[in-house]
Amino acid sequence: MPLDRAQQLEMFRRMLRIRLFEEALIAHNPVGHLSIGQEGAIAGACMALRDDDYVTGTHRSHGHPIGKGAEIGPLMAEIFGKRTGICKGLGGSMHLTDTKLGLICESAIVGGGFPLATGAGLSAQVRGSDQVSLCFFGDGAVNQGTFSESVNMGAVWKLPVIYFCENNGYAVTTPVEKSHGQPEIARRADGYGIPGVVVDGQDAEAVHAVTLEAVERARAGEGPTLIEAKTYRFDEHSNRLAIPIEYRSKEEIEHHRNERDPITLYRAVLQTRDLLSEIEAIEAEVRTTIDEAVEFAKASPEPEMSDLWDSMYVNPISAPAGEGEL
Amino acid sequence: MPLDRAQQLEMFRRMLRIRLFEEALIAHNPVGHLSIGQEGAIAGACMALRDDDYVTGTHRSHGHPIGKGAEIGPLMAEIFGKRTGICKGLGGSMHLTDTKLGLICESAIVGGGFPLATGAGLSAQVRGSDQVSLCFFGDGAVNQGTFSESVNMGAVWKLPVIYFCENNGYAVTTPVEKSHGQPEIARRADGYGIPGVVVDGQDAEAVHAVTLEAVERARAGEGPTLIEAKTYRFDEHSNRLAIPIEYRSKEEIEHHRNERDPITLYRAVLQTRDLLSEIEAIEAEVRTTIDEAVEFAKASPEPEMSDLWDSMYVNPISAPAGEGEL
Amino acid sequence: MTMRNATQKLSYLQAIVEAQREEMRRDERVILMGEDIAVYGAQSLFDEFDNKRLRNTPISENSFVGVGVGAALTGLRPIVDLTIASFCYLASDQIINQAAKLRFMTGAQLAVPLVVRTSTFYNNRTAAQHADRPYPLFMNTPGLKVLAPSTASDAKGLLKAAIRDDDPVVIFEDINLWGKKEEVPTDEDFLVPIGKAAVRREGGDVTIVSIAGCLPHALSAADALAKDGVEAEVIDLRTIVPLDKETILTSVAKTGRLIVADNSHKVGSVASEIAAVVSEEGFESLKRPIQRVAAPQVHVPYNAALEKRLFVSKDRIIDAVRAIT
Amino acid sequence: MTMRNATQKLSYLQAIVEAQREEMRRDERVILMGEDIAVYGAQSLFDEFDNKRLRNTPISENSFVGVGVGAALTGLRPIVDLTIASFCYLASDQIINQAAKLRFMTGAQLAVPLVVRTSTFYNNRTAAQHADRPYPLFMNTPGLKVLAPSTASDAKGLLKAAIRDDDPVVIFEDINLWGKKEEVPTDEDFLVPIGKAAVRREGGDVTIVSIAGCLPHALSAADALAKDGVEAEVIDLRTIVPLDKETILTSVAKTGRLIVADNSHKVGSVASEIAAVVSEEGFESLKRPIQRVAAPQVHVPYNAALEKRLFVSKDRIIDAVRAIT
Ligand SMILES: Cc1ncc(C[n+]2csc(CCOP(=O)(O)OP(=O)(O)O)c2C)c(N)n1
Ligand SMILES: Cc1ncc(C[n+]2csc(CCOP(=O)(O)OP(=O)(O)O)c2C)c(N)n1
Ligand SMILES: [Mg+2]
Ligand SMILES: [Mg+2]
Repeated sequence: MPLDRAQQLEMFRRMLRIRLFEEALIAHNPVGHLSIGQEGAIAGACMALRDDDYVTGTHRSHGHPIGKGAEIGPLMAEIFGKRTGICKGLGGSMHLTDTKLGLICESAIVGGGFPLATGAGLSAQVRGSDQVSLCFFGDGAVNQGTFSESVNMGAVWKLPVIYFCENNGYAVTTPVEKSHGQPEIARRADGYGIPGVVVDGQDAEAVHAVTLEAVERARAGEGPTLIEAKTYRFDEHSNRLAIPIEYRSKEEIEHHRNERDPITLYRAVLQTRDLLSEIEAIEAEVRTTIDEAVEFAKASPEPEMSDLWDSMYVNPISAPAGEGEL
Repeated sequence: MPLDRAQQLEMFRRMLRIRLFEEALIAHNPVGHLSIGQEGAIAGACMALRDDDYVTGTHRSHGHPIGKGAEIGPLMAEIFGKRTGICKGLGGSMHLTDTKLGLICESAIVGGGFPLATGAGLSAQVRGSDQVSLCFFGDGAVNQGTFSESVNMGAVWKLPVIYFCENNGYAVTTPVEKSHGQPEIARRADGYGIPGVVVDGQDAEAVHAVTLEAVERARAGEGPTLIEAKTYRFDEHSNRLAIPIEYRSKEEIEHHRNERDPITLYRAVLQTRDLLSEIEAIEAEVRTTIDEAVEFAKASPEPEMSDLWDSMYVNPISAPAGEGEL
Repeated sequence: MTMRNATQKLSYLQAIVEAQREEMRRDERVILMGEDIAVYGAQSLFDEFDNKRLRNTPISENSFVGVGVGAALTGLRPIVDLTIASFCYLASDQIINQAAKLRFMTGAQLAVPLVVRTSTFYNNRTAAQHADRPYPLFMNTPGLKVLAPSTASDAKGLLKAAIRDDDPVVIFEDINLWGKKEEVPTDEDFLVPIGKAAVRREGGDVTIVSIAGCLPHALSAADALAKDGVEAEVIDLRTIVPLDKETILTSVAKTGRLIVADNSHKVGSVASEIAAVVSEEGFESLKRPIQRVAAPQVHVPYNAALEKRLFVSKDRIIDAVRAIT
Repeated sequence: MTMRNATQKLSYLQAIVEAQREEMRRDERVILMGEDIAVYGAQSLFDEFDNKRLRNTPISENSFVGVGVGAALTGLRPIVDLTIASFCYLASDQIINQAAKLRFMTGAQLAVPLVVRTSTFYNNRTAAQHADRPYPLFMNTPGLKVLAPSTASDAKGLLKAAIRDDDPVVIFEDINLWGKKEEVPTDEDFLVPIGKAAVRREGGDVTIVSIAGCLPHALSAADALAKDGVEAEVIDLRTIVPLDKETILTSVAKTGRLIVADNSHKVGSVASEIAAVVSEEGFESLKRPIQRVAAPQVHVPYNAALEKRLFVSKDRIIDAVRAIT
């Protein structure tokens, strides 16, 4: 089922929210691994999901909750380390998890999300729900043992899981060709007997279409799909990490920024569909949303020592005398 | 290069040594995971190696050193837990490692050998030696993350490693079809861009031929090969573990024992080559070797507490006062 | 309906199976996952529950524990059997980095009602790669609860409590106790509280804190010592995290002497932690040096006679007591 | 040719790079493996050594550590960089089940001359999955040596000693010390002995044993205390396994009071082990309770202000000393 106009605009909105969220961070709080350049892959995948479907993500976490439709204020406040943050300021930039929208974990341990997403799929299957679980991961994460182990388990048990690779070509400074014996990630799917699909990650609608197909397979009980979305990260791996070597050329980066920006590309598509005024309204709206989120974050209080103790256990074990006060 | 007559007889000798070694254990010291039924795969693979090539193995360890040509007495003494054992009675049934023949580890941690064999291959490459490294593993071990991680590293770096699967169809009670999303193990090779080959593991010469080809590729710097030898374990997973369920049929077991015994099959082949009298001489010789090994093992002394301390570090840290005496 | 005080003679291993059976009956969110689970005691569960809730897993420890975590986050209450304790190292990433941390990292948006079971296989001729007793492995990580039952009743009651607990729990079962039988309560709501040690024998002269399979040795040492007029108080630790400091400190306040019996290697053991707590918080009552009776810093050999000498025995406990009384 | 006593001003991180450079020059069996090693300080090594000996690995921690073990078994002397200490859990299987056990299990047929480097990334706003200080993780496993240098000279000399050692060594580097500069010996054979603690300041009133990044705090606490007439002896542990009991016990024999400063979580910490040793072997000289100054049992939060409060500080050490003097 292709996207209707409202959904197309919603997808554009989410892409733009990711972009402006990240740009606000660069301006106000230079922390984290940014998703600029990868918005089409993220929003395209998320638009194929229901609100109650599960998502796991990575250290590059900001895009995933935004793509899934989460409220922006608590995400921004989290990155500012505030108590009103979605994780009370305890999780921070690598862990923006909004469980109201089925986001159960952004794992900063590369490869950590594979088992968790697979387990969410198992849970849906055992409970007889028709939820699916979508696992975002990077090209580098494919080399963690958990990829192979978890995809295989998903396949054996025909779990409703979509393994979705944001292949941006690099893991920190390491290109796919230098770390993968065989660089086509989708091709690994065959080893587990599941379909592997490649899609242009800068084409949000194409991503949406292949993800939707995978979601339908999963809901129908036919098991997992491995999707490889070819995308690109416009900025440095993390804006906190000094990278002392040139591992990709300026030309390559400029090419992607100029020719392969998923937002520019999708904006042009929507324009050909006569949606310019709607787009412009969204652009104004998103700018406001982000500005308000920054204000909200700045004005919010810091978490307290007791929040740490209270967040440890469901039935809190009380702080030993003195330690609560550190 | 096909095997000459002397090599054919040597291969038969090693197969028979494995068989009679295991049978002696059943008679004298019922401990361990036996390789009966898998002798063709093991000896066929090992005959393609030089003495200075490396081998890693598994909990089902007895066959590998015998296949590589190790002296029998110290192996037997090891299983009897004696100080004259190849590992001084400290390693035991799951760890028969004879380093004189390049055996560097039999890992009772399933999947533990993949990185070690890959590291031995890396070592050969860095040192500019033309040694290769052969990694024995079971069908069940393929599902450990280390398989995927290590095979990929071997592939990226074009290391001289042969990943050799003794696919006996089961991991304890779990059949391959119930634990592998895609049951053809050799097919996983494609995910790492290396060749995957299937061979009849009950046909020792066929195993030797495919292994030799892989060894030649490896020595030529062309990287790893994944070999899947289809074989069968005639006995229970371990003769110490009570198996409360019937997970494979008596008919299946009988079929393999009667029709697919690698020793019977190879004996018949060699007979057609007019080697009956040589075979009979080997049979007598191997029986004597095993009997003598049992005598040697029985007559050998037990290890001592100081052996434990002395085997910990290259520069032994001395036992704290009192503890050496426990 | 079972009677409140009814009991049934069960071995430690049977008690573990019964705990799982009762909790699986009671709560359909409870599932059991692991390798060849029928081989490790659960075969009778297959008569009652199907493959949906009893999952034989591929050999993928880190991932199937993580699958348990993912399922726990999303509405199930998984029991994951890591069978042999040295396999814990393969899954320590998912246990420490995910199970223990996820609730905290999400600002308490999530709970992880997961149980990880694992057995210590020492004194079983399995050699160094299978014989670990890594009780301290998860002790340094906040967010987990860690148990080590020593009797059939506790094995049942603690496992049931763990399954009902909303936080992740790791439970070490001791195969040296598998065969020990006793009368075990049949009440479906029989739970042993997490975090409470048990005083198994009272005495005023010395405190012996015992972990897991050390208990029988501690009790027979105490009996032997009593013949010589030394009355030992034997505390069965039962829960490693959170530590029941109160029971230990109360006893040491009375006896002034502490022995800790622990089959882990001595360095960095649970015994070390207990010694540290008492040397901090119970120092004023201590009359003599603390004694840890534990395995020395050598690996477990295959040779059975040598293996046995590494572990805690009645005689080693008696010697330790003698040294400070 | 370098002079015997020549020095060079280096930061802790530079000293680590120099140690590797010198040992790679000296011994062609030494190789360095890890993820994006240029990013973690080694970029200048690429000017001198090629891709054969400098290996950027795929993201496969358990396997690339195991590849290091396999290479160590067969003639190389690999240095494996596990970058951030919470990745140790992913590789603990190969470190514990293989590196630490292989020599023993083969009856000493083999040696494992492997160095595993890893950094503790606390106080860096990386939150719970990146900020662990798991010093005790490998302490319970015999067969390993475990180091934690606190100065640039020790970072160099201990790493060089580790590379030359024939047994597997794990070394925890502390990013809070990366920038600290000092004069470091340039002698290519400058080694700091494994297993020896350093007395950084002498004093007769209280012993402060400090681990890794706690040292600057311990020294400034000692300075502040001295103004009040309390003379602290500050011991920099440097080696976690094997523990230098002698230096610690000798100091406690003099002072009768012990503080251990450790940025791990308190429960099951290296501080616990030291407290246990002293409560066993140094009990008679102890005048007051031992005090562990460590991180409490909560995870590391992202919020920087709260994060900082978890760790050892000058003030927390002073408070602990005041409590027992
Ligand atoms: C287990 C683990 N190993 C290493 C790292 C360090 N690290 C953080 S991000 C990253 C690269 C990940 O690459 P990829 O999966 O392609 O994701 P991307 O950053 O490109 O989005 C690495 C190595 C980590 N966080 N976790
Ligand atoms: C890490 C680990 N997990 C589980 C086990 C328990 N175990 C021992 S052998 C075995 C099955 C291995 O199957 P396979 O690899 O096919 O080898 P086979 O026994 O058939 O030779 C299992 C699960 C183990 N030893 N190590
Ligand atoms: Mg990437
Ligand atoms: Mg098998």
